[in-house]
Amino acid sequence: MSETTATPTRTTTTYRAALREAIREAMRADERVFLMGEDVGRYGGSFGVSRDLLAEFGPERIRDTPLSESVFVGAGIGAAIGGMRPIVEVMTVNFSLLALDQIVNGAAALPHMSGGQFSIPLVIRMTTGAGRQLAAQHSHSLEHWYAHVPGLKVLTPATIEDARGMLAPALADPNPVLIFEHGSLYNAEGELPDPPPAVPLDGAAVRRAGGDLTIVAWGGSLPKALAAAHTLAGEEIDAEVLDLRALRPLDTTAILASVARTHRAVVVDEAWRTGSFAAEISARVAEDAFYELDAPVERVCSREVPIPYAKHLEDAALPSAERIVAAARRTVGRGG
Amino acid sequence: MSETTATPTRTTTTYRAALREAIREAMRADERVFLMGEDVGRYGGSFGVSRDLLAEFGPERIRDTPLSESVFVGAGIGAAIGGMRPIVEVMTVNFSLLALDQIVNGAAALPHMSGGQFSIPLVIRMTTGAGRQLAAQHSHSLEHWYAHVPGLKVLTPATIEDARGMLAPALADPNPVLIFEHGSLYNAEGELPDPPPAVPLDGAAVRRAGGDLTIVAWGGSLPKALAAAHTLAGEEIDAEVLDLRALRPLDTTAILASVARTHRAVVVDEAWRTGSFAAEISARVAEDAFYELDAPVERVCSREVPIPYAKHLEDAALPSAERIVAAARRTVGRGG
Amino acid sequence: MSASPQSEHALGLLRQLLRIRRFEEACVELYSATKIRGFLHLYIGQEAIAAGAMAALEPDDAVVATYREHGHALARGVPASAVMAEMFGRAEGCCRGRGGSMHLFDVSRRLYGGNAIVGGGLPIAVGLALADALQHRPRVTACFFGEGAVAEGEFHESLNLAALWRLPVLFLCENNRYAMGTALERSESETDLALKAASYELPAWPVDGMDVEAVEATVRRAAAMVRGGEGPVFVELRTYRFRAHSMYDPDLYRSKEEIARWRERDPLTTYPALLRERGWLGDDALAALKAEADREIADAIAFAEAGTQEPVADLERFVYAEELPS
Amino acid sequence: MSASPQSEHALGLLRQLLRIRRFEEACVELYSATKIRGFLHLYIGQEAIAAGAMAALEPDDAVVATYREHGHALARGVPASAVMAEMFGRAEGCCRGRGGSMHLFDVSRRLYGGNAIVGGGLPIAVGLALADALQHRPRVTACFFGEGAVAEGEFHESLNLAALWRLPVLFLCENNRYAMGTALERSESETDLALKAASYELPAWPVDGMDVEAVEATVRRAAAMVRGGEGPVFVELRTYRFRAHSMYDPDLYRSKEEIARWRERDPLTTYPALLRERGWLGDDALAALKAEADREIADAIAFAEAGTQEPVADLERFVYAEELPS
Ligand SMILES: Cc1ncc(C[n+]2csc(CCOP(=O)(O)OP(=O)(O)O)c2C)c(N)n1
Ligand SMILES: Cc1ncc(C[n+]2csc(CCOP(=O)(O)OP(=O)(O)O)c2C)c(N)n1
Ligand SMILES: [Mg+2]
Ligand SMILES: [Mg+2]
Repeated sequence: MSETTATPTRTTTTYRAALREAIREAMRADERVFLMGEDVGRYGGSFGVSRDLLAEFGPERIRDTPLSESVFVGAGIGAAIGGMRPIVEVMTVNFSLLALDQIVNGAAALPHMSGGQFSIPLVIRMTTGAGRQLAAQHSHSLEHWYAHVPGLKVLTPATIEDARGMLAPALADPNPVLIFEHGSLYNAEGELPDPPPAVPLDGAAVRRAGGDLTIVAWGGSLPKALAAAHTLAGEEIDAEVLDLRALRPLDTTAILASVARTHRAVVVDEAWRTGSFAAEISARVAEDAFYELDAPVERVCSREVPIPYAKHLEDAALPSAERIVAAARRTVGRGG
Repeated sequence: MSETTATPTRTTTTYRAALREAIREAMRADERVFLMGEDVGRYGGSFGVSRDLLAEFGPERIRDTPLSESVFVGAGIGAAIGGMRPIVEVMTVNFSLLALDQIVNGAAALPHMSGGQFSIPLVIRMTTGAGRQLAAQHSHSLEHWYAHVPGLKVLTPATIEDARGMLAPALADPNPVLIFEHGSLYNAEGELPDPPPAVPLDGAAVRRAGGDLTIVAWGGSLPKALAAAHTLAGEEIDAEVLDLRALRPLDTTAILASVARTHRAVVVDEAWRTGSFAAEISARVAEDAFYELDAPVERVCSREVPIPYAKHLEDAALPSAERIVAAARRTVGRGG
Repeated sequence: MSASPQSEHALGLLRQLLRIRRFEEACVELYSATKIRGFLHLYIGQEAIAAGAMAALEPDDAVVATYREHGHALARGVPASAVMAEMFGRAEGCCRGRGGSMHLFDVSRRLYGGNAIVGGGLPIAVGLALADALQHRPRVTACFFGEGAVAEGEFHESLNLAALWRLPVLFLCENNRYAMGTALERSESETDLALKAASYELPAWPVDGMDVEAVEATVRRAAAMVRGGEGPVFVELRTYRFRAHSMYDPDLYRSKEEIARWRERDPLTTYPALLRERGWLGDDALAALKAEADREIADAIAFAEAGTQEPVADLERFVYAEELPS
Repeated sequence: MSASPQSEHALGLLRQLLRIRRFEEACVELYSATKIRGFLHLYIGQEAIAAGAMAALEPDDAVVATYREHGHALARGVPASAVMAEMFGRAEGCCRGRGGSMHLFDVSRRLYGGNAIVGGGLPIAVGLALADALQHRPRVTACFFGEGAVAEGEFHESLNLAALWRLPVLFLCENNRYAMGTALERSESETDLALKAASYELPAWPVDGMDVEAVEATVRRAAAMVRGGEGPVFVELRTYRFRAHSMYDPDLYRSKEEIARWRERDPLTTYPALLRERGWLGDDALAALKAEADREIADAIAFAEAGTQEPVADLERFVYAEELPS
């Protein structure tokens, strides 16, 4: 927390610009930090995050790579071992499958396999999620696959403050950290104190306090959860909204503490329901707060279909505020 | 079910040989079936499943591939679209990460993206699991990642009968079907009726009936679950053991039916606990049998560590009959 | 104007160029009008490749393409109406609105997509060719991809396997010099792509991708070799995209002059000029062809506008096949 | 016998050959005795490569290897005791028993494993070299891999990126003609691997991997180029493994004659013979060197036998780093 006493200035910014400022700040502060990935330089980043950084830092530190997900992620691992602090951008989680071997068999496993002789201070950023009619090969939500893997850490900034603040602790972390940026958030606008506060990676955050049920969300689902809570408030259902912020390590304590107050939970996850991370949370709640729960946990996930292009079909496939509201009503016994 | 009236002959065989006979039978029956993968031919299969098949069917139909997981899996997809019935062997699930793009972005998505214009009658077989001191890069249990993906089907034969019988319906299925063979099962011995019965893919199977709790398992965990049930029987705890047989589609009905009888459940999964498939099952039970459950569901999973080489560490990392027994005791209120 | 089989054929090629260009121009407007959404990758500048290549392929050859494949679908014979309806997300679209611009399939014409994973189509093409080889069918699988894909591991694995097994794949690499904002020189240590491909021990030639007749002749020759059982062939088609990578691209990575230089070689101006020179095309005929293309695309738009929506109840249809394939 | 720097150096190479061979032979017995478990891949036949190459590298160069890396670890200077203890799964092993035979690491000697994903080490080597390039350190990253890896996409992506960015990677491809049971001819459409590698626009030469001095000289020359900032170099080391792929391999895919032919070139017989011819080695000296190797390995086994187990309570240690790296 910052110690300024005067009211801090506030600037209006976007999620995208906040991510960019975080990279800029990190690169100014530490010579070892560099950014590498497809089209991060001359193009300005496929989603515009790194625009203008090439001009400031030059092509040695803002490195455009060929289309070779496996080697540029693997090179990030090697460079981290070699003393650098790489930020690797993979355009989207869909393409990260091409680099999954390097991440799972490499980054996550090597330090342990070596008996702790070295660590891999690597940050990998990528876009995740659907909602922009990009169809089946560009709409996956697979951050929970990474959250399954011991040795990795997984962050899911949902707010502008977290977009601005999570990179610094991620870079300071000696372990491989993955940051998932939901594609629907880049244009989100908001205010940020100037200078921006430090953002500790200290677990989940209650984004709205409430006593009737807990809505657990992260990343691109947070705005939907908040919208649902707003609607529910109109029906005198007082929802608490918990933003996980990180999927690994998972802040079980915060989840259980909230459910201990509300006794009901709805988990929102844009992944397909079967094998979703929502299942993990639902299971933990039911296992560890068994005697606290007054109703079954509800999961609001994507329908089990490769996300279709047509808007009405895509909308029907994804979690929505309406579906969250309906699930919340069911947990408090007001369902249809 | 076969209609023989005379007592059928029974032959002693192994899980490995049963898999081999199934391939042999399928290849004899249908010219379109062929087997492709690394070292399936001259070497005889890295785990010996395809030994001797090259001699019978020749190199056109038992195709040794280069070390190129992505293209030979993708070629299986293309060949299936082109009218063949490929069986693709990926040596282990660890290496399948190199082909995951083809499976997830390709096999699972293309038919739907096309609006149902074609299907992909492809079978992919691979080894999964730990327990043989092969260390972190050869010991993953990732079948649940595939079970997460709409468009795929996932089979986990745990018995010799299923090893022998699941391939035929998998090949007859118009969709991509993945078959996970747990490495610890290949040498398992047992008897098989001659001729072997047809094995319908009709859901989970109760491998041991019991009234006090349900142990849900699949693949390599089934023997551990049965061993645990045996121990529990000595303590007058009567466990039902449910073998899922398939993770996708998941036979929720059978799970819920069993839990409705026993009111308690332990789920065994060799994957790491966080984000395991056990979480999915635990969540479904707690969500859909909320008022049936008398105790929290217990999960027995791998510890969250890249599987170490040393035997005592590997043993400690994996689910064991002892850990299942302890979990079962807890669910029936006899825990420590 | 004397009609001959040659001139008829040439006019057919020109017709394809015109209708693809018209289609793509319409897409720009329709994107601004938010009728088309998602990612949209235009083929403007590269039309000679799809037009020339498809003219050289047989109906039972297979085609695998990328997300920049409107031109391929049209030249392959998919009705413009079905393509446009697809981009409108309509049930009448060639994929019932589930695929969109990047995923155009038409199995009746053996067009197997429309793959939006760079390099992702190559392994599938290898497999289609393997099926033909195993079934002794003298067919070609034509696999289109951009030069950006050459850096991907899937390219390498696919060329090696196709060459090793002598499979009937025709690799058609559309080298438009950029992968998004990344110039070939910043993507490949060896920028002579035909030379690169030849290192897999397969025949590989470059051809001027702005010259529709050269494309057709080259692809015809290559396809004949492939069909004849000589194994895979690689053709590098040298071309340029006149527009940005997609509708999101600010196009900051190349100079106006470079674009202008390539525009001088626009097949939509050079090819009509050539046909005029040969005496095969006059003003009226050209105007008539353009009007025909305008009409076709206008009709396609009207068709798409009038289209219906897949019922939401059918959302999960086609995730699994409903019956056994034959 | 006249000692000279040359003869001393040669005897040093021979010493490495002997101790690696002895180590591997001991492993066979220890595997049968179930002291070593998991997969075990022997280096017997290929010793001249690790011995020669490591002699040509500097202490602060980095080494990346595969699951067939006992020889590399030993020649790099990892004590045989630490390697053997690792294979026994002991806390005293170089990876505390967590890695085993396939995953030998020793960061103090810049040995970064021991990777059991075929091709998986190459991208990491590229990254280590990138770190050196960015920090202007004149160091080499030597990346060993088998010829089987050449077919993998990761090979392609790595060679291209290293060549494109002119990174200081020394690619050392141990071509022992088989990847498990798959002969090179059934794996690569281009079997001349140096030629293949040259298509990435980097210097690439083959060398006789059974000749320890040729290996050393070639690697020295290549490393000098790499260190001098000329970008990556590829060396194909032609060799043969005398034993089966692993302890599970029935070795059915090659003929006894072929194995016998290669055994005639066993560096463990040819090199002592050469040194004799030069007058640098006599019977007694050879016997002494062998006895030294026997003793070292016997001591290593005793060390491993006497080793302890990592406490089970520490199972989850090292999954995450305990402190910030410097
Ligand atoms: C595996 C993968 N990585 C990244 C992308 C994002 N992407 C889409 S198109 C493109 C450029 C491809 O360039 P090229 O292959 O030359 O084809 P062109 O767009 O020029 O037709 C990129 C990087 C992708 N779709 N797939
Ligand atoms: C990606 C991957 N695929 C398959 C395997 C299984 N496998 C282990 S070693 C090996 C052969 C490798 O041959 P080569 O690269 O020539 O090395 P060699 O064993 O001859 O030293 C195979 C197929 C693996 N470890 N990794
Ligand atoms: Mg391009
Ligand atoms: Mg080899």
